[in-house]
Amino acid sequence: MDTTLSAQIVYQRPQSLTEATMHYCPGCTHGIAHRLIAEVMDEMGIRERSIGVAPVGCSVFAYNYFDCDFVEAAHGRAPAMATGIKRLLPDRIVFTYQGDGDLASIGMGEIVHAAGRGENISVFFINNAIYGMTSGQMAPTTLPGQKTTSSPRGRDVETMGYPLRMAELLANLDGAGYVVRRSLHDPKNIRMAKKAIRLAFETQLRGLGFSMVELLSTCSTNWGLSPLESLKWLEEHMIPYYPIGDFKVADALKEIKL
Amino acid sequence: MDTTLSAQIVYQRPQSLTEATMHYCPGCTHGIAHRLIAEVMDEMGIRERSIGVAPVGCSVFAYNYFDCDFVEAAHGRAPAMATGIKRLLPDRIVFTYQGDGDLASIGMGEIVHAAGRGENISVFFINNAIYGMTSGQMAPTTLPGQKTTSSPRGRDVETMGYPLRMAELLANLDGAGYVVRRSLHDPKNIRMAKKAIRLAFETQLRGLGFSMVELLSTCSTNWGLSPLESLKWLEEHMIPYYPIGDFKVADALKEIKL
Amino acid sequence: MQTEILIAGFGGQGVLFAGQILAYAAMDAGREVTWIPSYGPEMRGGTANCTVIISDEEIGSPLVLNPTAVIALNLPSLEKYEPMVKPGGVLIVNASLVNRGPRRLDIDNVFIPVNEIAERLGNRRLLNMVAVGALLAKLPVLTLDQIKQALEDHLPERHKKFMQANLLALQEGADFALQAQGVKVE
Amino acid sequence: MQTEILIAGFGGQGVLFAGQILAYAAMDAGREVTWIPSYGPEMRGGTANCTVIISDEEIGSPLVLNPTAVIALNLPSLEKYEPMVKPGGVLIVNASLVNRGPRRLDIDNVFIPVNEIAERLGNRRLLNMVAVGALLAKLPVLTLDQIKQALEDHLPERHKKFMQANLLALQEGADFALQAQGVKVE
Amino acid sequence: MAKELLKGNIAMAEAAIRAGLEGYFGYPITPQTELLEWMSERMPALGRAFLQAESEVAAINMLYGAACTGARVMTSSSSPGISLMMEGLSYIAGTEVPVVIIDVVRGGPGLGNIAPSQGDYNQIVHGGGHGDYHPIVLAPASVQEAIDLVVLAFDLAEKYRTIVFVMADGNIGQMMEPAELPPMRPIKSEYPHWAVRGAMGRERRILSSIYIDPKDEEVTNYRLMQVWNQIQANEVRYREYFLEDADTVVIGFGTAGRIALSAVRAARAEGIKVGLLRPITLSPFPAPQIENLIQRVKGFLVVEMNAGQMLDDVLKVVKGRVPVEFYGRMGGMVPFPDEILAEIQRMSREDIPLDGDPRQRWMKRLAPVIHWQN
Amino acid sequence: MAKELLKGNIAMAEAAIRAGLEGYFGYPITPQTELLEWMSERMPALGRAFLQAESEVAAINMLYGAACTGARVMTSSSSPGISLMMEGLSYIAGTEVPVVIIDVVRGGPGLGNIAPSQGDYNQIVHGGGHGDYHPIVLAPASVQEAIDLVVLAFDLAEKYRTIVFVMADGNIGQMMEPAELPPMRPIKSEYPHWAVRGAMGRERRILSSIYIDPKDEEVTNYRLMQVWNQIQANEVRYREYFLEDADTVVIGFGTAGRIALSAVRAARAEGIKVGLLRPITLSPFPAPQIENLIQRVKGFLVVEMNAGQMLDDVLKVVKGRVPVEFYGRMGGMVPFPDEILAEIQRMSREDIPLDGDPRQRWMKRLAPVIHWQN
Amino acid sequence: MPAKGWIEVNEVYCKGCELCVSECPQHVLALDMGRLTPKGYHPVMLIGDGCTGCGICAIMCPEAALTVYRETPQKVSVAA
Amino acid sequence: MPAKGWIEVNEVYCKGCELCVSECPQHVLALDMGRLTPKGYHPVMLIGDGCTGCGICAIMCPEAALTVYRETPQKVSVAA
Ligand SMILES: Cc1ncc(C[n+]2csc(CCOP(=O)(O)OP(=O)(O)O)c2C)c(N)n1
Ligand SMILES: Cc1ncc(C[n+]2csc(CCOP(=O)(O)OP(=O)(O)O)c2C)c(N)n1
Ligand code: SF4
Ligand code: SF4
Ligand code: SF4
Ligand code: SF4
Ligand code: SF4
Ligand code: SF4
Ligand SMILES: [Mg+2]
Ligand SMILES: [Mg+2]
Repeated sequence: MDTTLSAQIVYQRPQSLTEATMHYCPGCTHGIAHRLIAEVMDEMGIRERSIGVAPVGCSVFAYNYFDCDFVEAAHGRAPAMATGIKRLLPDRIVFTYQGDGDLASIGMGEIVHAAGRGENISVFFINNAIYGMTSGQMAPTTLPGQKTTSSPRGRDVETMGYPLRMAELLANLDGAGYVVRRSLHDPKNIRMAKKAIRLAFETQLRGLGFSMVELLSTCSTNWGLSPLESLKWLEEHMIPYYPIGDFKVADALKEIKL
Repeated sequence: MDTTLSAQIVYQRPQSLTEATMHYCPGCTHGIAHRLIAEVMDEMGIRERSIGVAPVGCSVFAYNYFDCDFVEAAHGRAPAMATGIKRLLPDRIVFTYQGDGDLASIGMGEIVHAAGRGENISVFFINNAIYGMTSGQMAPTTLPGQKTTSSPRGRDVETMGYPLRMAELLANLDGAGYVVRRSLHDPKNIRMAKKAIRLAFETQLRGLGFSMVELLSTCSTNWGLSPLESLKWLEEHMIPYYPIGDFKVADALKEIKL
Repeated sequence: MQTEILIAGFGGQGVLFAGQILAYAAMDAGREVTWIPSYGPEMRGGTANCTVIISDEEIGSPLVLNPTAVIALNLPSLEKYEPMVKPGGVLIVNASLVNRGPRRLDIDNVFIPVNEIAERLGNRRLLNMVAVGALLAKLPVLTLDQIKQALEDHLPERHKKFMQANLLALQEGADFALQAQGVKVE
Repeated sequence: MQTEILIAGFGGQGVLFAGQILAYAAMDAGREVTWIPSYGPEMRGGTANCTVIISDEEIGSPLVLNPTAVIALNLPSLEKYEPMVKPGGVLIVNASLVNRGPRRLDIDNVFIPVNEIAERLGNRRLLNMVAVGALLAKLPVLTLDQIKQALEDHLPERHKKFMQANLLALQEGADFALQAQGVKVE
Repeated sequence: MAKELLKGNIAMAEAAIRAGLEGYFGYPITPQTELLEWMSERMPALGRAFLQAESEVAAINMLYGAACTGARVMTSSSSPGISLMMEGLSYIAGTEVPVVIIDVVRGGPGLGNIAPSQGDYNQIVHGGGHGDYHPIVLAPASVQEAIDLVVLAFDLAEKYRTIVFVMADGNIGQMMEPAELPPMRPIKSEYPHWAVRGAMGRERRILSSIYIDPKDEEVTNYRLMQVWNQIQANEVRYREYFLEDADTVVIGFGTAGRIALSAVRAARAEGIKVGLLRPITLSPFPAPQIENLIQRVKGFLVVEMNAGQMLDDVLKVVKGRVPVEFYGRMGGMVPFPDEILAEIQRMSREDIPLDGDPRQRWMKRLAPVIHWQN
Repeated sequence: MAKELLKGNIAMAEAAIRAGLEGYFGYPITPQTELLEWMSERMPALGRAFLQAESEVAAINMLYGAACTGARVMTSSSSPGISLMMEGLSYIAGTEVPVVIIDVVRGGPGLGNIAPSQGDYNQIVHGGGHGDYHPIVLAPASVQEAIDLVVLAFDLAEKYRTIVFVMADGNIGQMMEPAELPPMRPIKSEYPHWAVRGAMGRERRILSSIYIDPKDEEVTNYRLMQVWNQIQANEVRYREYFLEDADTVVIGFGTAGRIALSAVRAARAEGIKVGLLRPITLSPFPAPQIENLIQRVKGFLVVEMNAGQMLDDVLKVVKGRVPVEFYGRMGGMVPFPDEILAEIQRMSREDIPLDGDPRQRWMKRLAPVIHWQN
Repeated sequence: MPAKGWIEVNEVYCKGCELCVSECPQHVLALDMGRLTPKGYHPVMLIGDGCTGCGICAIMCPEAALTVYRETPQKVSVAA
Repeated sequence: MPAKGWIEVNEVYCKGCELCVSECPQHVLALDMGRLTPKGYHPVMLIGDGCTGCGICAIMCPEAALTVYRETPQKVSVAA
């Protein structure tokens, strides 16, 4: 026996991503979220039986980037559309990918009811505290005082309301099987996010009800920061308001070791 | 000095009710809720500056029964309509009166956002675990196993979802100033309900944000019980699932003694 | 030949079911038939009525302005529909809830205290069948036997125990109507 | 007389602002003017273009098939709009991002490395003004002075500090265009 | 199968089930609620998907998702609920997936009332969602026809990948009539080539209404128009009564049409040469049939339970060549045969002008009927 | 006031503010978002109500509530957002409260794209919500006109207690042009007799769209029709170009109308006697003006950025008396003047048939333009 | 001596639901089976002495159909 | 001996966002200012030795533009 050196691939582009270049701005962490979902789909071997539901928001073209069947929902209605699919095809893996305007503003009714029904779907919720696609208006998750194009003097909670913590809100509902918040601002958190995505899919596979991973994400373009500054801003401003954590984990999930 | 006996009125029909007979079924506790709100309006002397928003549901004609200005909303949208009014007339007392189908099903988006915004309105939420007006379909608050005309074998939580506890859900939101649950099934609870209604209006008067009183209520017609049996059913079945309690009370309210 | 029957009263008086039983009987008798409710504007505490049309050819309008016969189970219904009855038609009135006499000379009026009769038979809910019995005595578009058969075939299972009482009610209604003297017009 | 100018490039190259400055200058000069962006289908990572029409009478269509002049700040824009330029018109091309020569004989082609010139002036963002300078040298619909005035009046406050640099960029662009030899058509 | 006495709403529900319905999503609203209630009983029992959605907005989007799987799916509602579906409808049209929708129309606008009406004609036939698209709209006039049209609706929806509406009014939904249900068809076993069901052993598929490049959207619009042309050429349906020798023709659909039938019969009994054209497809509209009649009739009477929404479509065909009169009741009012008979009699007596606006003339005649005080 | 270079969306927002707007409720959507953004800056600064609603459904219902107070209120959106407002619109119509809505139309159906379009014509002019009602619809063709029409919209809305739409397309919203804003009007100090503002020292008031007795709903419908008659009689607005001696008349509104103007000028330069009728009110439609032209023109060319939605209204007026041609681009495509010029030239050369369907003829001509492959 | 009270039933409103009946601590209420209100209901009535004027019936009444009276001792200053 | 590794940058994807650059524990990444990708970005590149193939850059990359390799000692059974 002898020892030689041989090249081993430590990381490569996941199979579940298509070859398309994404249209996101440089450094936009939507891309990281996509990558992680695709990696998990690869690892679980579920690409061929997954059906994604794209939102209206910057990730409106998500369907171009995942190599699985996809549909494109109306703004905010992805959970309803996913419900329709899942009810007809209960053994497929159905997931939505939604922004904070989509999920927490216009789509509030649909997401709360999907969670309340314990709909067996997985939701990936990209919270970037702003409306990316329409150029930076206030989202329900915009932080107090944060300036946006529709809160030009900063979000005034007295007139514009308080930021909504969706993970906490939905975790309250009996139908929720797995509801957590993660962040995409550094390698450690990204690794945790990936595990959460995995667990969300596992929740669905096991029929344990509604699963959601809220992912804190950047929008350098509309925050007016560089991609690197954006990661910092996320860490310093968003995490205090939106703590990373597990808000609901069905008992049957607790034994899963990843 | 001598002592004589003289007749004193212990109770009389509140001024803030009109002379119209209500269209509710005999024994329907919608009537009690109306009465209590009217009594509080009398006591606080706010009838002339109150504006009510009626829902779509059995209480659709609420506007006929209160002697104050009223508008009639689309199904579920009373909080939005109330918001529009309150924003234009911030010094008026604006309240909605909504059923569980109206508030917790179709109107979920509007109520969560009104609460999240801390909209300075008062919401009276009549939870009778059923759609009264349309003859007894399942509501989001229908109990597990409860038979309705759209859950003829009883509500199966696996496919039809879990009942929603709206007071608990909304109390979570930073914009909520006063969120409680009361019941209308006996004199003691009715007295407590009245106090809560008072506090809801006080919350609004003081600009402390969104207030909601969830009132457990009967629907003998669609429950298929007599009015008296209905009170019992409410007590025995609804209260265990929907506990009476204060879920959010702004600090500034705590000192108010009624 | 087309016969139109309008039945009206308070919700809870069994107005709709009375009409349905006529419709079932007519269908079983091989006639064309439509039953249509006024699914009342006020679902609570309101009035209810339905129209049954029995015909030998394809039925056009399921509603008519001047029905052949009217059953009025309360005063508002009487006030509203009495003037509508087709001349020569039949008017059955619930005398238990109406404290006045008939107003039309050109129709066959039966004022019958259906509440009392039903309560005498032991169940206030039978009042609709009493009225139907009275109607058919005056308007022989269907036989009592056809109605009885329809009841047997279509009475909901949980009400089958009232079968006998229903038949009795029909008969009482018919008997009353046949014995009733021409009521004096006010 | 109507002059149509189309400016196209990547988002971030200052395409829209370049057009606006032309529009402001035209308005201040008392001309009729419209500025219209293609508010791109893809708001992220996409291309941007705008059309400015300067005219002496009420302007009809704010879009034209064959503009008098085109500024193409990248290769896709060149490929797309080069064939559109009205015969006898002007084509300004960002040679920094285009590695080919002109293809049309019937128009006035200026291939100018606006990125390099702007970077030389110390700020890549000036590239649009370099291009505008080049354009006006070839298409004297407005004077450089009018543009300068418009910049002074309409440059956002926070950008006023770049005023001088902008003027320089305009001038450099114009100078380059005037000195440029007829470029050889491929 | 023997005839049963069936309520319209329930008959339509059961017809859909027997046509192989795989999924139903809806929200209660009078006067169509029994339809949903029937589904809630039957669909789960058959192991098929039933869901009471949280709203009509959710229902139409669930339907949209379900339709993307290629399954036979349906929703139902009534006027205000249908209004809430407009965005979803436009998406479904833009994605070219087949759905069936039953609208049991009630009085409006607004909350209005729950009485029967035909006030949704425009919103379904001409307007509604944004953008250019044309649903097929079927209008039954009896319980039996409602059954038959619901079955047809699914076949048409799938054939043309389009939205098919069954537009009934409150009367059709609430009425009981003897009718025969179709036999139970098996659930489909093969799904169309575009269906999104998971990319098992094949290329992935995308269903979307996005055509971000207007050029592509234009081609899509053109394709929709082409399909619509085919539908117009192939799918017009209507019923004729007494048309052979009629010199006056009543045009009315649904309940208004069948009420008109009573009036026409009564008029015929008086010797008036009147017939009835009852459009069954409101969209595509039986324009060719009306065109043919123009050659040989003296005039048309359009009868509706609205302020003359179909009237405009009739006028567009007639082009002023023969007189057209209108009679409508609005806001949940249903005309009695006597009223229409009176109109027919009047037309047989009077000379109806070719020009002028039939709607204005009708408003004058209606004013005393409704005790209008200005 | 001097002219400024103004973007359409911002100009419309500021015009509304200066017209005395007291409350704005809206939700972002391209291509109208700048309008909302402008409001978010200006309204709070002026102490007036601005709220970014959670959705268009919420926005229209907030607007509904706000309108009930008798205040000047407005929302704005673009096609899919407008579709979501249909239920609310019908309620507002049924309650007879005045509102102004700006629709900056984009390509559809469905999510489509954000390019300029006129595909909402039907949904706003003819369809949309349930029940019978007619909003006023104004279609600006320039930034200045957009400003003027927004101001007018409020006055009309209040005069007739009706919905007034300003239907712009993406171009109008996004374009910058020199324009003059009106002076700032003061906020109104008196509120109408029906306004719900608290029953201080007076009888209570109720605002509702419910008329549970169809008889009452019918009277309400009749009243709405009466008001609509007045609007039709008084409020038609349009612009004419070169009509004096024109034998061919182009009809187009908004951006399509102004593009047509370029084509008409070019054709005039070639000596072709062509003119332009640009409807400014799409509803009420300038039918009398078209009627007048029929006497003296050889034919019409209808130009739209849709598949011929206004075309149907033109055909209804023309009644086959003179030939009508159609040229439309769909799904966000905008015609160039050259295309319309070619149509005008063709019409001046060829004999256009009186019968047949202009839409079918157009589809044939369009097929090669869009590289249609069947 | 317990307080003495009585009630008045407004028969326009009473629907005979019996909510008041069941909660009256003195058991002095019952439906009047011999009468029908204009809406067709049997109205409630006092069936005996012992009403204390406690008002509980009114608290239960969904129709605000009841007025409750109580005799109260009042100090009357006898005029000089 | 630290593991030896290297990366490959797919320039079709790389947008020069520098997220990888900032997180590389070995500081061996930088943008190549001399080159532009077809989309007009400066792509990232290895600027020195020391890459361990740890893969952190790939974890950060929003474009999945990176492939990471590591040289690993492998037992090779020498053929008899
Ligand atoms: C009905 C409707 N309303 C509004 C829009 C416009 N719109 C598109 S995306 C968007 C918000 C997107 O924000 P978010 O969901 O946070 O996603 P992000 O772009 O930030 O990832 C809005 C308002 C629309 N397309 N449809
Ligand atoms: C958009 C719309 N959808 C549905 C309806 C029908 N509808 C009227 S009331 C109601 C439910 C009422 O239930 P709830 O709110 O619980 O009030 P309750 O009658 O029980 O007091 C429904 C579904 C409607 N009017 N509008
Ligand atoms: S706008 Fe913001 S959210 Fe959208 S792609 Fe750019 S950075 Fe990402
Ligand atoms: S149906 Fe139920 S909720 Fe409605 S009035 Fe009757 S008892 Fe009350
Ligand atoms: S006041 Fe008290 S004691 Fe008297 S009847 Fe009412 S509940 Fe009974
Ligand atoms: S509670 Fe009121 S309505 Fe009911 S019986 Fe007593 S008095 Fe009558
Ligand atoms: S693999 Fe590790 S060491 Fe190598 S470049 Fe990437 S982050 Fe740096
Ligand atoms: S993170 Fe990815 S896209 Fe960004 S610079 Fe590195 S390789 Fe390029
Ligand atoms: Mg966002
Ligand atoms: Mg309820």
